[in-house]
Amino acid sequence: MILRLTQQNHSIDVELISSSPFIIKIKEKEYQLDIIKISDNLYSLILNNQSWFLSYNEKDNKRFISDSKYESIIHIQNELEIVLSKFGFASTEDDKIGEIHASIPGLITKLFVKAGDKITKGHPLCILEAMKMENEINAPMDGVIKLIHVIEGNSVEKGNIIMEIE
Amino acid sequence: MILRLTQQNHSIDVELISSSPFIIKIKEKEYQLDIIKISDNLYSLILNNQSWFLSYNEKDNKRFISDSKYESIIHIQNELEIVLSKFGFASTEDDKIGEIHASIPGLITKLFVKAGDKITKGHPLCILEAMKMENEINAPMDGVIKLIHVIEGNSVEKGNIIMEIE
Amino acid sequence: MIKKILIANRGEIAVRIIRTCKEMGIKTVAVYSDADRISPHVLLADEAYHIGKSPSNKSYLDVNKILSVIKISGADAVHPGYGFLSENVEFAKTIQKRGIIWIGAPTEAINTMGNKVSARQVAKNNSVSLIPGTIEPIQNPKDVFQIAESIGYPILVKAVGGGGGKGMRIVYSESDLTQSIERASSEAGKAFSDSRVYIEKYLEDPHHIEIQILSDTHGNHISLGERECSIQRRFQKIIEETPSPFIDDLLRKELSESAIKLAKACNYLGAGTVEFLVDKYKKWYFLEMNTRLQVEHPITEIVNGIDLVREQINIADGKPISFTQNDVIPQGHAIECRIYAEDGLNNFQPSIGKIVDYYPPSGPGVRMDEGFIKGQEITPFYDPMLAKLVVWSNNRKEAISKMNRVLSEMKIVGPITSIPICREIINHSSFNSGIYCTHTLEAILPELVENISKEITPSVASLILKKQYQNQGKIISEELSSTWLTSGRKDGLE
Amino acid sequence: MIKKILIANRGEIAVRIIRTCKEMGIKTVAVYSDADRISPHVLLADEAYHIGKSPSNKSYLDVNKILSVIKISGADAVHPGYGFLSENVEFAKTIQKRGIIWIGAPTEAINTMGNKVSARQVAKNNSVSLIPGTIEPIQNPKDVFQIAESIGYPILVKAVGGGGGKGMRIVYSESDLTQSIERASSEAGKAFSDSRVYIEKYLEDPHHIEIQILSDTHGNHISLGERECSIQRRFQKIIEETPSPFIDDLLRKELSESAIKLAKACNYLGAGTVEFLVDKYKKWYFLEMNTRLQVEHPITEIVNGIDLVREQINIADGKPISFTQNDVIPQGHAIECRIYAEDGLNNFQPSIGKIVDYYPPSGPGVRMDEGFIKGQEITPFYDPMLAKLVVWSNNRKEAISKMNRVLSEMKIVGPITSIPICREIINHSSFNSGIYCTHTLEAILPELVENISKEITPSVASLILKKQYQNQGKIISEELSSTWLTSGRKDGLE
Repeated sequence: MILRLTQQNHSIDVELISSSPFIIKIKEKEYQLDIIKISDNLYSLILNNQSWFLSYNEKDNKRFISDSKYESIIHIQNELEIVLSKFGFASTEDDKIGEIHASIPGLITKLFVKAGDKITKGHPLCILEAMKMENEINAPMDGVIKLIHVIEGNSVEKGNIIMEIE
Repeated sequence: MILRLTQQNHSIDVELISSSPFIIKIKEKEYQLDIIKISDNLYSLILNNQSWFLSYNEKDNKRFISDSKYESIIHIQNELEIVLSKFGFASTEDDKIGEIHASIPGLITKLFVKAGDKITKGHPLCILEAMKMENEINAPMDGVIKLIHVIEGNSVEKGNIIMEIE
Repeated sequence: MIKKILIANRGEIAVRIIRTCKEMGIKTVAVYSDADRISPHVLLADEAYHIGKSPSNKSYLDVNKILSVIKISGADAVHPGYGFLSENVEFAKTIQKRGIIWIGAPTEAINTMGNKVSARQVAKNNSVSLIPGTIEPIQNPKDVFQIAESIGYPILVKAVGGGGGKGMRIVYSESDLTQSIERASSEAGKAFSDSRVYIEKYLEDPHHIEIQILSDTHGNHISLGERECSIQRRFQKIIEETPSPFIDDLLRKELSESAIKLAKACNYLGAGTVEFLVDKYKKWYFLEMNTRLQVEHPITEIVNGIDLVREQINIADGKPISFTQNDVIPQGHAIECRIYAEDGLNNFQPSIGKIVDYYPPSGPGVRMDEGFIKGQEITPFYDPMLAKLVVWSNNRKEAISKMNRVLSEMKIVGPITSIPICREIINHSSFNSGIYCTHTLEAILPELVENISKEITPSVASLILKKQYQNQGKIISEELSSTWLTSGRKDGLE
Repeated sequence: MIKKILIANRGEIAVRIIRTCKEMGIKTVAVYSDADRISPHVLLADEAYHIGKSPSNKSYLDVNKILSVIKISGADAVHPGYGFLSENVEFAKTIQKRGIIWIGAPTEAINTMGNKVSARQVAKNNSVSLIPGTIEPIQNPKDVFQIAESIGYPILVKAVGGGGGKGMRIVYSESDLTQSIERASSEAGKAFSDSRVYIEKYLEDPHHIEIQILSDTHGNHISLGERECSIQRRFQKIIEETPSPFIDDLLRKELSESAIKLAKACNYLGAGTVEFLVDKYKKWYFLEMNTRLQVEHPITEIVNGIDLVREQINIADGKPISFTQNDVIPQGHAIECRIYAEDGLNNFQPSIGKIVDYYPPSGPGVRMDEGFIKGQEITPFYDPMLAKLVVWSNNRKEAISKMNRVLSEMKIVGPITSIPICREIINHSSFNSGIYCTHTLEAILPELVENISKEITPSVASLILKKQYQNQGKIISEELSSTWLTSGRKDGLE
């Protein structure tokens, strides 16, 4: 089993050599780790007598792992995806360019654009109100508003598509 | 469903009237409770707007429930056991009189008696060593040592029978 | 004598008030919305009453429901905490008419100081310096163009009834003025039921410094020293400390004296906070007065060894403050990090979800004021603050080291939290040197985000690999095997 | 400069030391047995080395294994905590010969004061009063009959190398003397590798009062005031407080001066504790000196605003104590409850098992020093102390109320703990009035046990009924339904 782990612009490939004892390989180097689950999402790892107390969380298709120094936010590609990316195919998990999604459940309190409007990057599109704050959503790109999926007063779930730009 | 709950010398019978909403009856009085599980062993109960934050634990056939005022240690009898006790039959869960059990895992470091010894209540029987302390176990009653199940140096699990007195 | 207090609030501040009540032998009544059935304030109070649906205007802001709980529960006093009804004059008047004690500021003081325009008038009358700007709310956005021009851009648009960054906008040029006023006005209307806004000068490298005061019915007005609150994102405080590394004894004295002057001028009672902006030249201006308990009050409590909620309750009960101005000799250094359910790497976007695991901070010099419990769902209905983490140490250097230690130990799994970004701020040279202002966080944020995740360590990689392997149905035993049981039995227990 | 410390200990004290090291920027090395793979000291240290099986003589007392970890890890100092190797002179000498810094007392001082017989000799030479008894260890049990007779029964049999109630027996009559000496001697042999015991007078209503001292290489010897440790079960402390409600300023001064006299006499260095017994007539006697950090040190830290471990490390590094005797002005009142895995209702029998749930104590004035984590198995191999809960408040009355509040909030589910019994002690009139001695707990214990569980409330009954109903396979949804989601959607998010 091989996975490609990406954090910001940094990627590594990691291979499972053995599951018991737990041995992995990164950049031709093997590591044997002692991994113990403590409770629901807390883990203790010991690697060459270095102790790591980690919390693990999966959220929005990312893995959040905290140790005492860093917070790592990791995106995973499996073997198939690694092969596909070699041939220039993008990961299927990425959002389609031009789709504006709700980043948090909330209420659309204001729309600044209508279908057909020509906009430039940074142009305000709508107000998404959540946790008592008015969040202005701005255009991520230049383009034309293709379709608006909501009207003012609609509530949206996280991830719902609000509008499309092309 | 009726249970008899006993704590020290105090007993009550409690009857389940409905499971949803959760209604119980104690001494002809009905109570409707809002019971919510918070995590593994923590519960929130609201009864007539009184709020109870309880921890629940089963250990050694007893139920330990803590609220902000009391620690309750409850022994349960079910319907069959209630009926039996009416006819004078003791609960089957009680220890047999005269059996000396290990109250904690440990090591028998010393025996003060041998089979056939006549003893009086309070007479030292053996030393059970655990958590770095030597715990002297004394006779709970007058009697004669019938059988000893261990020799010096034996380790015992919690609940193991150490010896019998008659 | 107050015997039973209804806490008209939720989250960490409700818990914090309940705790002091318990220590004073006072019964507590919690109110809760649908979303808050297992919130700690419900668990820890003696009584708990459901008051409606999750949106706060259907529960925590619903005055009639809270009035009826006061009646049913027999509470003889109300503590409003901060936010929600804490500065609602009508509510305060209504309960007081019914003979219920209001553990808050006098309604006249809330009216005068809660409204920024009249507050500025009081400051002016008492020769406390003010930031240049409109003292009256804006009637017509067109009228302000000339004033804005005379003050000079950038300017700030601020809500008359506001606080906490809501209804606030920076305007960098004339072309944005109209739209910013409209936006701020609309936000203010929703947040404070008062859509009026005003404008003022935006200062150079300003520090947000506030003075905690206490006033009682015996004519005592005491200053408890300052709090440095300049680490802010989106106008919301994230880290506070006392003493401020920026101000000196002279300035401290001036600010304290001004704060007490204002408290006297408005016949203040209870706990209040006078906020100032101090520019890089140590020129200072009155900003506003918060006529209630403040989020960041614990750092003042710790350095002074007092309990502000206890003082509030005693003052409301007609008792004098339990100490004098001469007793106020702050000791050591305290820092507070607000633990928000927010993604500091992603422009502080709120994050929701269940608290699935929690390793609490503890040890010497640590105070945690939590508003959550493991198992609880964090919802989008309320303020995203989960907890306040406060440390105390003998001096600033040690306090920073301690905060760093605690942030690195504690874990909250579920929503994304501000723990990592707090850790980065605490370790950044600006914070370490003590040279920072209200613009600092925004300026260093890209650097902090960059710092947060630099490498993928073998430990992180292996944990992900293991979890993925298991997700494919390949089970590896994760739990600790009870080796001690076997080895223990083998070797005896000696 | 110390750069990396090996902590030759486990549990809460190892965690407590690691925390200060982190705050000082010093790397930490943990050692662990089979049973302690996920103990917090392993989780929080930078490095962790497995040193053997669970029984402590196969791990934490195994000098050779610890020496090899010192070598492999490159640690330049060792902190032994309390217990285990903390008073092991051979170990201390060995590491110092290898150039490793020993963060503990000088070996000569351990030899002199750790041995009760020579300690009593030092006290005698310095005119510090002693409890009547044998100053030499008992060679032959028969020899002591006459001494015991002359002192008068009851007498105490105590271990020469002992502490913490191990190897200690009260003897009420001549007929029990021989057997008690044998038992104490055997226990002492196992606990301290020194089976010698001695006898002394058993005092009337005695108080166990101890003085915390600090001594550095610059000739400074400082007293940090007293701790009242008279609430004990089976000779083990369970609740401590400072200041003592029993002693007055004059006595406090006398005890402090005597403690410093003894520290000087044995050329002491580092943190140490001089224990005294004070009888009901306020007549006091030197009991023993503990040449190490003491379990109950946090209450001294809190009232003085200092970190004793930091001072220990700095002293070992050759630095002076960071304050002077004149700076020592204790503030307010601190109480510590030791949270043991013991059944207070059942003669303090140890209880083992997994920590299945945990609601931590928190809020203002609370310090928790935990040695466990949720999910961890509590084993029979080590001391049953899980954590130390410490509160601070302005005065004794408020501190008691606070301890009461915190004990009623926190929950540890799994092993049976001393939380309920601590709550009962704190609320008992003897503790409340401050009139108690080392015999008090034993005397009031039946009453406390009686008080603990008086009634079966409907809430307790219903929870049991529900769990039983579920055990029969009838499932009732226990989790909170996400009503906020549906109601929230319906009503909008305003």
